Amino acid sequence: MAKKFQLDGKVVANEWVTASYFKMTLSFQTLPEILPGQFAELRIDQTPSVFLRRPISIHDVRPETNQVDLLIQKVGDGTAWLAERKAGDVVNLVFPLGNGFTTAVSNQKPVLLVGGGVGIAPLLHLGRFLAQNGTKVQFLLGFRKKADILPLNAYQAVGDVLITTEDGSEGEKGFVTNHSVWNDADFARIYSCGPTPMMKAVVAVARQKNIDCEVSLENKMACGVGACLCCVTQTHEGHKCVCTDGPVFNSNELPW
Amino acid sequence: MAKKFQLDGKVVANEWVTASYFKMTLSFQTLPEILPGQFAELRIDQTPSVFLRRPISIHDVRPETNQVDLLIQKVGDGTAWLAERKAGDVVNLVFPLGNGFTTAVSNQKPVLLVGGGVGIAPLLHLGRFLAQNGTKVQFLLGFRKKADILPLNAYQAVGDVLITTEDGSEGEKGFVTNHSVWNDADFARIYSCGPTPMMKAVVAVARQKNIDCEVSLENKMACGVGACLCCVTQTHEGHKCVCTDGPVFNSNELPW
Amino acid sequence: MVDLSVKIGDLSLRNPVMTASGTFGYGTEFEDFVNFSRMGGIIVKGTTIRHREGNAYPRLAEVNGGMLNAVGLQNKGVDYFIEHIYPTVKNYDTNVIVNVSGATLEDYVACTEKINDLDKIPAIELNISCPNVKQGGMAFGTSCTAAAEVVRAVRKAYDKTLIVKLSPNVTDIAEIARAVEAEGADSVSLINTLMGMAINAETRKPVLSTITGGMSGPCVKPIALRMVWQVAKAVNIPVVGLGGIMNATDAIEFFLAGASAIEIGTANFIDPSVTMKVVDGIEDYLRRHKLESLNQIIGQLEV
Amino acid sequence: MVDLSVKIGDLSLRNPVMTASGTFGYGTEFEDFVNFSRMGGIIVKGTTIRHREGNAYPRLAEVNGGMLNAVGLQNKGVDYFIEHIYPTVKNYDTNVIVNVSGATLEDYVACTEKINDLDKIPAIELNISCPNVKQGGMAFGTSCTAAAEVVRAVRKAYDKTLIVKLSPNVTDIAEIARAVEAEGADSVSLINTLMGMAINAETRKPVLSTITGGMSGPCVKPIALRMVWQVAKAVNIPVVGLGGIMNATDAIEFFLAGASAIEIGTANFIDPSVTMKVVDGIEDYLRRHKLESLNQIIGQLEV
Repeated sequence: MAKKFQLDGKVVANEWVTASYFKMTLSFQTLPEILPGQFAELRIDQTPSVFLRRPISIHDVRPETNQVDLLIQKVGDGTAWLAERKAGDVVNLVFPLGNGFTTAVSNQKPVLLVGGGVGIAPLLHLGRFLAQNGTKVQFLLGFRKKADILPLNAYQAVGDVLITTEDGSEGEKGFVTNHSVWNDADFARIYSCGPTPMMKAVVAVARQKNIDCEVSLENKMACGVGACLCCVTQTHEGHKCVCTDGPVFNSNELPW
Repeated sequence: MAKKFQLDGKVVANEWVTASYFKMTLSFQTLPEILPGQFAELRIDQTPSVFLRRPISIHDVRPETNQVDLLIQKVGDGTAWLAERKAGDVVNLVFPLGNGFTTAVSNQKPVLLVGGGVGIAPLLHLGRFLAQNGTKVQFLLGFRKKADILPLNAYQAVGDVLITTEDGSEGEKGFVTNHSVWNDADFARIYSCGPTPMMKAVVAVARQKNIDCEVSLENKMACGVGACLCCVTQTHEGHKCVCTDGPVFNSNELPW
Repeated sequence: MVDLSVKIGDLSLRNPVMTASGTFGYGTEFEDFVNFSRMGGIIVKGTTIRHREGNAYPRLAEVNGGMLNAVGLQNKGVDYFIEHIYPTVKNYDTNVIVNVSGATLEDYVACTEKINDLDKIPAIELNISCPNVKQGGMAFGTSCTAAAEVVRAVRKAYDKTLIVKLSPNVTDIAEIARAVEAEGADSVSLINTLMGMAINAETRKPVLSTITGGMSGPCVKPIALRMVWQVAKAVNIPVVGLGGIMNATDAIEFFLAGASAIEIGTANFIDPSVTMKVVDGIEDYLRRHKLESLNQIIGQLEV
Repeated sequence: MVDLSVKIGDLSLRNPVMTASGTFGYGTEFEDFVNFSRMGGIIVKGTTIRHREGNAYPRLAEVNGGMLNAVGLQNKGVDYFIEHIYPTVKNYDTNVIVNVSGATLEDYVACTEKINDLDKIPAIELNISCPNVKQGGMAFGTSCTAAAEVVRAVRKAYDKTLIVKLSPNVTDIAEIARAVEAEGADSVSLINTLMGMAINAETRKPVLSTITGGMSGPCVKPIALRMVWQVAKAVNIPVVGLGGIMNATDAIEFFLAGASAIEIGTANFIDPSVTMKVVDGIEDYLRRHKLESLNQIIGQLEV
């Protein structure tokens, strides 16, 4: 496994992109190599209600400037503290953590990256990586309604972006698994990150169509390095740590 | 006892006056009457190591603008948080608390207000109050060295200011009780606030010269309203609460 | 209209929010901040048969998420209470409950008998769990036999609602609860403070004059919740929950775990009007969850 | 030059800083963050005679100043440890101590016997205090008789340093400590986690799959300090202190209370290199106080 670091990141920018999502750009003195799908554990200070670090997936990486983007949903006091950081502030990270997605993939067919909610975050880094290696990337991103749609330009620069909204206010109506792209689906692999019910539905479709599928899980986590055994998920081989055996699992490993 | 309030104060200004003391000015929608020697319990937020409010004496009061000044020494995480407040921030206060100094005093003789360290804070409000009522006020303020001397203009506007420094770098050399003002001391009353050893020395001198003497104590405090009984001091009548029976005690009440 | 009323034995509370003994004085200390007629009850200071000076200063240590206290039952004795405090508190528009503490069986009984004669005191909370004095009752509260013995004696001397306050410094709190229930306690309240210690590394001295003290505040909430859960399953009498309740959400957690009412203690020091906010918050919660009565959530943890 | 070395029975530690079982994996998980050769020891995961899957997810609840866990001794069993883990950890330049857990006396003994054969494991920590599994040993750790029984059996099976990890969920931890000392334990370590509970008020469900779990973190430090103080006065064997140690100041407090060494647990989750900082900080403290040896502060609380 790649070496892990505990590093202070300096906030370069931190801006709201929707009512509840913000994008934080951090710069580092030196940046370790980060694989698509890996994450960081962020230290939260000055917040009596928060004790543990918060696992946040890596949204985008710019090795040339030693910068990392995090796309974060404000859900509680920990992410609220992160949202309040201003340019020049310092945030402490332990990273890169986790296995990451399988990036070795046939270029004969496109890949489909299916995301929902904050789960779209790691798909940008993954898509960029795959596209740079010559793979055709399609994103399929699900939102509740038009107003919830996150900024897509970075995704569009990497590949096709297909959208579903539950109310049909943008893109196709329904859940991601209702999208017409599935009609004659023929992908080298499907990658998915988002709410568990969404990923389970994606896995069901992938299985039906016999397409290899990887999902990235998000469990409550303490150490982030496989020591505390708190973040386990049930697999065909027993409990595995989402932080180190995952967060990415092949759907075949899971009793889904 | 006067009615107590729990009020949000808006920070108007907050500035360092020495390396470890800062002056915070708070403004309120309405300001209750505050007697000299009373204090406030300040809520400390966003500081995991701080649970309790911090008792801070009232340094100065401007009823015409509903403003209060607090002169605070940074000693730990609670006061560090207060030091970081900026204009526009809000601090929650429970106040006015405590009995305050006895302000009924003969105008035939001057009074001596003896302070050391952060204990000089309440003496400004007291001195101003007494001076406005026609009493001649003399301040005797002790510091370790010249660099520690707090801004004195406000005190000088109220009465004479005598200084001692332990190293003689300003004013008379030694402790407050070494000052020459004691040689032919003849005061209507002595008021003192500062480190306990200083106040005990002042009480000893006052007793010797048969001058009435009040001291303001500072004990670790939880509720501030006489309920928890944590901040007690030993008196001739048993344990008394510094927060409500005090913080001001006549030296005759204390087994000093 | 949401019904917040609960019954603890014969004691009717308009709402389940009371204040914990030793954190709210005799109520008067907080009258500028709360409306007594919106409170379920006030449990006044630990009262003993004789005047007690309490422990020496320092009595307070701040700890992560709470505090230690070592007050040691300072109070002027039950006769002083009857003569000087009762005439005021009997007029409060809320239940005034006296916390009865003692060092011996005889002291507990003697103090209880005097309180029994006070018309406007509808209940006592029997403190068999004070960790801060050599004979503060914790010895009674940490053994089933001793707890049963003191409750049996006090029960004989007391006609009204008898709540027994339990110590968390035990291996099996449910066992103690069953023992006091068997002797006729109408209710148990828990938890009293956990015995803790604070040290000043620089001076190499204990922070408290008594070396150890009683820990309270949000840091103890998980332990309190667990014990309320265990006790509520073990007994048939109502449970009064306390330990680190800072807001309405905390209070709801205690109700779900099985508490019929709650006491707010240390939180009064941080926000002197916290009781009012907790009452409002409980009402909001019930309304938001489309419930008509507090009773619909008591012990309703879905497991 | 400050002397940080301590002895726990026959076990020599270069410094008093060890990591607590279940919080540091097998060490490898933290090798990017620490230097093993600057640590007193690593106490590896709770190991049982057979493979254990542990409890269902969720196993974690965040609480004020700490966390609850309900891992339930997940491990692959002692044979897996010997075959797959031991070949790596035996080369670490620090003491590797195995935490031995069990459900029955026979399991404890069988597991211990296997560890006894491992040359490079100089000590075991006998876990009679896991609150998270039905038979996780806490039953052994909450009664003097049962604790004595298991220690007696394990002592016969084990030649090297035997540290017994005590449960704080008891009325009198000193009594348990004395009982295990009498059976030949070389040391006691305390405290294991306190049994707590967390509830989600909105869903009305417990946060943990097991309803209750073990509390750790700075919120338990005052209780841990108090218990170390009580136990250190009660026994003549060295005490290993743990419970909420986040920094060197906390560690110093435990030494003053009577601990000869300490374990750092939950703090590893917040700062994976915290052990290095604590070692540095202890050294700084001793130097600043003009002391030559750690032994000069152990148990030296001025009371």
